[in-house]
Amino acid sequence: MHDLTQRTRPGANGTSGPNGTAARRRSPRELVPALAPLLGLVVLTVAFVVVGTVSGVNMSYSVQTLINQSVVIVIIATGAIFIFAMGSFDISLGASTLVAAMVGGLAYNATESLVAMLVACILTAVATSLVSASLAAVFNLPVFVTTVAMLSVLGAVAVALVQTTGGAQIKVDSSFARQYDTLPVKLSVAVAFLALCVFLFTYTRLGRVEKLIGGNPVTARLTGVSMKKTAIAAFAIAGLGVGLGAFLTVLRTPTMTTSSAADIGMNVLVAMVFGGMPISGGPRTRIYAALLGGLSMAVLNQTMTTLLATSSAGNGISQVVRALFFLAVVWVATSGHRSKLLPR
Amino acid sequence: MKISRSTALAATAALGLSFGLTACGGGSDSAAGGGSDPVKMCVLVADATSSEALGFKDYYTTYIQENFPVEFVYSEEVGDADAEKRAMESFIANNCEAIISFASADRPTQIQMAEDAGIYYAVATGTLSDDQYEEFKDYQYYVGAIGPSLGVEYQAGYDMAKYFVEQGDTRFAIYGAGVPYYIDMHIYRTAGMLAALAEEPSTSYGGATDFGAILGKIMQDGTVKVADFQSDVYELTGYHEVWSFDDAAWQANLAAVVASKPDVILAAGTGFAVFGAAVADTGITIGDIDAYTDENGQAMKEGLVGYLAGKFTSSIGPIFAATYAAVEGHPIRAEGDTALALEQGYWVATSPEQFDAFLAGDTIENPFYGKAELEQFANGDQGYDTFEAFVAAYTYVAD
Amino acid sequence: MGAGLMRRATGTLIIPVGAFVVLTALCSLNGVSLFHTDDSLLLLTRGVATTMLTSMALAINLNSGRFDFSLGAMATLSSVVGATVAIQTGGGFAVMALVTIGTGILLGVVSGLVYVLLGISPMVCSLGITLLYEGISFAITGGANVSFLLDRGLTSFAKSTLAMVLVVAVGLVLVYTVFDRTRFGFDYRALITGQAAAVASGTKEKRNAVLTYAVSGALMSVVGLIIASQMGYIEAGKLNFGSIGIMFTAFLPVFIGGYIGRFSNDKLGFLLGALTMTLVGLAFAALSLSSTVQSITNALLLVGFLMFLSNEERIGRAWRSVTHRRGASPSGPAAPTTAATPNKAPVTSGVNAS
Amino acid sequence: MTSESVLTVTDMSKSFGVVRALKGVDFELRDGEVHGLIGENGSGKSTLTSIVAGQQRADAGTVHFLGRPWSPASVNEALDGGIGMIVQESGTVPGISVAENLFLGDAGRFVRLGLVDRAAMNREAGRALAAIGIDAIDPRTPAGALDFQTRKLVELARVMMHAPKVVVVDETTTALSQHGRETLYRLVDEQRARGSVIFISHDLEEILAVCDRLTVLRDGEMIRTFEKSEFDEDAIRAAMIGRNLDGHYYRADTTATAFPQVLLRATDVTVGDKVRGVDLVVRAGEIVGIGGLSHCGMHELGQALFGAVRLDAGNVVVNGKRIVNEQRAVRAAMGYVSKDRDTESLSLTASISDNIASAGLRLLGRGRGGLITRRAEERYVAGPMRQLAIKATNDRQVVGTLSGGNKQKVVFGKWIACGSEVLILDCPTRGVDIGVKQAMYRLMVQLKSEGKAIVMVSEEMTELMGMCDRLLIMKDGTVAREFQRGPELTEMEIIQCMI
Repeated sequence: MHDLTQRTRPGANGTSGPNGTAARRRSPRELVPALAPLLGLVVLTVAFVVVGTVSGVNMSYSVQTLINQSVVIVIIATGAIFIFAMGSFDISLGASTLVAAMVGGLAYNATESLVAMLVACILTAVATSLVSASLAAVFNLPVFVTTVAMLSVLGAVAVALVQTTGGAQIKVDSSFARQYDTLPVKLSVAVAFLALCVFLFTYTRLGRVEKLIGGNPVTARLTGVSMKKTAIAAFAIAGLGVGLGAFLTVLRTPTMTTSSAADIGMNVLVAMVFGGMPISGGPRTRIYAALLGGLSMAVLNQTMTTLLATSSAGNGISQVVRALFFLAVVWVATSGHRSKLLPR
Repeated sequence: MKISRSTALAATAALGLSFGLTACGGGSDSAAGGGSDPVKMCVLVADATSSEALGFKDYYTTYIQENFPVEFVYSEEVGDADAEKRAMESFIANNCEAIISFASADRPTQIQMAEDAGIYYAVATGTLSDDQYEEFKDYQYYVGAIGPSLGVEYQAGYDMAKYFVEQGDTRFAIYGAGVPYYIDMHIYRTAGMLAALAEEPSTSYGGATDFGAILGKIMQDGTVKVADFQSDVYELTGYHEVWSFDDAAWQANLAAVVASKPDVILAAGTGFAVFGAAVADTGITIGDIDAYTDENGQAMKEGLVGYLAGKFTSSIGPIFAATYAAVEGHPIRAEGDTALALEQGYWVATSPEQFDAFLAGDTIENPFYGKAELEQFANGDQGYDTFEAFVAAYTYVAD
Repeated sequence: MGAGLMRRATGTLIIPVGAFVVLTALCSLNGVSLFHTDDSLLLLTRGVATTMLTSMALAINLNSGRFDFSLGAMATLSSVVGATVAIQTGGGFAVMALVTIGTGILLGVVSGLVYVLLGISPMVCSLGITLLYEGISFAITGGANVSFLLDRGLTSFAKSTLAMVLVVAVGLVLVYTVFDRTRFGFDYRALITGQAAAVASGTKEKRNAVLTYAVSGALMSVVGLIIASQMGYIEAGKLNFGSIGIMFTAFLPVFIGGYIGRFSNDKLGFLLGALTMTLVGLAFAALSLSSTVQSITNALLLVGFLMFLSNEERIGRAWRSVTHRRGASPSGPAAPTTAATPNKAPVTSGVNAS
Repeated sequence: MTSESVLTVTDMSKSFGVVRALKGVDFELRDGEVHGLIGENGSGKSTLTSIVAGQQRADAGTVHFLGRPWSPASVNEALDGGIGMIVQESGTVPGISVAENLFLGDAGRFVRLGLVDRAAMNREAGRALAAIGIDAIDPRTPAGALDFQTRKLVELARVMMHAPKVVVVDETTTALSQHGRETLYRLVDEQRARGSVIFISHDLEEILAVCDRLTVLRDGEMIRTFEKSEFDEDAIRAAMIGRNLDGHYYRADTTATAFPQVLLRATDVTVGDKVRGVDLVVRAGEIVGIGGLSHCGMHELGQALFGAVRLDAGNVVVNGKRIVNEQRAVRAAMGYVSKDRDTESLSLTASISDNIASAGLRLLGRGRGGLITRRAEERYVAGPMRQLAIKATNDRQVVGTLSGGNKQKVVFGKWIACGSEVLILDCPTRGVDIGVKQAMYRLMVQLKSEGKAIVMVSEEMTELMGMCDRLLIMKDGTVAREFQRGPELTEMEIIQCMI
């Protein structure tokens, strides 16, 4: 995160430092890893434009598609950074998105109110998130395993929710959904939430404390940081992200089945890492990682679809390329922080 | 391992370069294909792995692509409405000229997206509900749907159960396949099976004896409960459905179904794939609704499968013809310039001979719906009535 | 010594025996039998075999703080290669088994090399590897199932109780030998809790890690082999992390294994953990619980057991204060890394670290 | 015999990134001598010895051992060749047995038919332990179940069983009790007959007592080698820090002083059986020392005062607030410096700025609605960085790259910046060189004069005597005796009541 903020205001640094040396230029060795995710996105975007132009892709539609496909992931992943920054690992994000979206859908069907749907999505997601947080905090459980358990519970809840309708799906009136499934709505939700997250993470105590916990939980505790309060705040924000993501999901796909949103959970993870977020959290956490990574993934997916969809193994090959690109970006991004010992 | 800036940059550059090269390769490929540009048809699939789906894909990508100036682009397996939408978006961005859909999570959205984008759209299997049809029949780019309606699905399940009842079997197990995931066609087929058994006076499922009530109960429960089956004549020895293949409980339940020694396992889909390995050498017969494939034929020869209702591979020929005609500027429209809504049933085989006959009548090299049959609709020479008759002529249903 | 032995035996057996007793009681209350079919023994042994091997594959890397998402993808890809070769050469089960296991080892080595050479976080690495292997499986098969339902030669393996018992026995002995009795195993165990010290004394950490991944790949290939043989086909079309499900079934056995390992040997623990979970699965089937109820029950069991593990000291203290007041209670939560329970520490720390 | 050199280091250089740890160092070790290496943290002692002992490689320069060129690839290779090292931080692996630790990385020698013969290994381990006179340890015990000191002895055995020609002892004694030290000194003494010892220590007195010669390093350069006859504390100190230390190292005054206001009041503090019913009152401007043997409960008392462990009985009140956890403690303007600096007081991967600001984030946001700007943070951090003279390129430097002394300054800076009034310092000068030590002591005096209260837990008796107004000696979880500051206080008297 610092790497990025420093990069974007090189002029301001010289003057703001208290003792002249405080804001020296970074050496290329540090800079390249820090910028690897951004470079990745640039390279991918160039490839996307080249491939798209050569193959005669409808570019304006394609760009809209990019936003459509990445906005939910970006929102959820940005919120989730608050969890991952502390060194916690939440694997149940996809499942809670589904449950929140379903409750939102049911709420809309009961009230026919957009606001009720939004509120229902957010409340459900935040509540779900807080259940994980309190299980972890009160009973000292590792968050990862708690959320593994939550994953199955939420899956079961989704089935139960579908059953309440006595049918295969939870369905929201699609003409209503279409009315709000627009770029301005998506972008304003995304911008508002991202701005909130960047603000909280960069300019308030919460972000600092989270990085401290991620860096060394014992030190954080002995510096008077309340693990429980921080964890609950982090999960609440992540929940808010999931709620907003769920809200946009209902608008985008008003027909929800138990297998909806299935791949969101893992895609969120890949997006974050792709964007340069260290999975163990800590001081090197970057709040922009989700945005970079989410866009990179969407651009890559689009490009690969254009290139490979006609061959029968195309989807497999495109995933192989995605995997290789992912590993390459992560490799370059972490190249500055390697020790003699293998990382764990 | 030390990483200098130059290595890092070289790596990035190499990746970028490889992309550029692939891009060029891809570009020249499509430009060089054939004299005139082929029609780009995109296919949306919810199931990419079953033998039925593979047969369909084979028919399109080998036979049809050989004989018509078209190029098929397949989506990856789309599991839910969002994945469908993503695939649709990619198709539209990549200038598909028509979309043939095998995915049903959210058909209204698909139709709407295609209409907005000005791309022809057709439903290859299944049909729209009456309400949906009313809503979309006037859409300019909605070609229509040809396939089994839910009524046909119900009938398929019913006919299968009825067949075994008439054979004198009394001990049944049911494989509901996607019932817990509320896959409509599986629920209707399963309800059809139970409804057939419930025609015997002492038999009921959850107190219900008519199809509608049985369907309602399955919808309510999201599963089939063995304990709710009451009968003096028949026995429902077990029930199985899809949840997780890695699960010890799933395996145990599968084994329990086999061990309950039914005469027949009535499967709402992919019955042989799931039970095939388990029922070998047990004397249990599988009644399956699947596809005409070599493997199923082999299973029938070995007596593992006693009844097979299946779509034949080229049954998706007519919908292609209609879509292709539309792209070529000669849409086939029903009365009042409305979209097509035609039903297709299943071919049913109860003996290896029958099976072979069906299989032989519809091969990839020489399909039932071949070039000659389909071509007559491509240039707008034939009207709706001929086409309807053409689809309706498909009456291989067992007698 | 006698009392020590008793304590060890109790600690080792309390979970499987307890589970057996409770499940049997539950079943008989509902008028069903836990082993209610002729196939029960086969199911039990097969379930134990796959669960135990998966747990071991997960645990051997998790012990070193390396979480691996790619277990399922390795199982799928190795069995896809094995089955494809066997079908095309007509070589039968022997060829399938050999090629599958060989491929599994190779995949493990590749995973290990990618991790060691790139030097990135193992969990992140395994995300990439999962995508890679899934993609390759798909590319090989075009997304279709690899099916050999009617090939009795290939499907009979998983139908033989004896074969399953052998898999369990050989797997257990091999893993025990490799990790507890060989030079590799000694280095491996030193690296778990003393990475820096072991490396400083010349232990080849990278080689050790690659070999560990190779063993993990081998174990998962056997799991893939069993599942393929039992189903008669392999689902090769799973993309986008569709293959990670198998990992979740191994969580509870891994934790149970770690717990039992404190009283005897963690490898034995994985066996007993797998046994426990397979019994639970049989009971689910016998009681015909719906999948919803099953997943919730499994989740509760996992959370419950972890609550016990994480609060053992607190529970123990409370228990002692109830029974007899005088007891040298260990210090509270303030001493975070005294490593008084070395066998427990690595297992939980691995997941904590995640 | 004694003048023959066994090990010669010529013009050795080594860099870590931009830091030049060794700059053309020459060093000679003679047969039969115990050679002390002394210098501030970061002076290059450990770097030099770790290269000689195979832990890392030099960038330039040559080493000759017994007349032949010497460049071992690993610790084990060095050990086999005749040079063994006992390291500063714990070199044992907790998860495996004592025997396995003794043969760490060397299990291969017990392999029969591909399997490791565990029984033989245990037998051999038992022999090795007995050889250095410790037979109370079962080789099958997991090393993690042993206390720190016993683990050190295991390490000692691991080196000694190879009968090395040269033994390197790197600041090992700080971790050892009296008994452990005696074992070590005995072994060092015996080693003279077999070869030589390189003895690294911060403790000048110790080094003067143990060594035959000593070499001073500073900033990666060899400053001077002192023969036994030239041993002179002041000269050595001056060589170490490159200037003469001015007179008062500790506090100058010899009388106990304090303001009347009570800042901390602890009553009947009980933590399991580690701390049993301790009462303590600390006033403003008072330094209270707590000393004793390592397991007397003093560290736990320090944690208890800060709310870091749950009290089984009693309570701690600071500034009228009852301390039940760390958050309350920090809110009550308390600060805590742990004895395990790297693992408990710092976030090593974070920057200096992040670390120092971490305790004062509420202050930083005060008056701005919680908004923390980089500018405010820089201003906040600049104060302690200047005051403590933290050596770093800028406040963005990652703490893990700092020397031990600078790290400790960062920890102090964290608590000073947020205005802590009551400081609990657990071994605040552990692993810190003389220069930094002196800075810490001066800071403590300054804080005292500002009316802050300090509780200093320490294992170093001289430092407690030098700094404290009152000194509490703990034994078995209780306060054995309390001493007042005064010129008549002697170390003998205090040590008497510890044992």
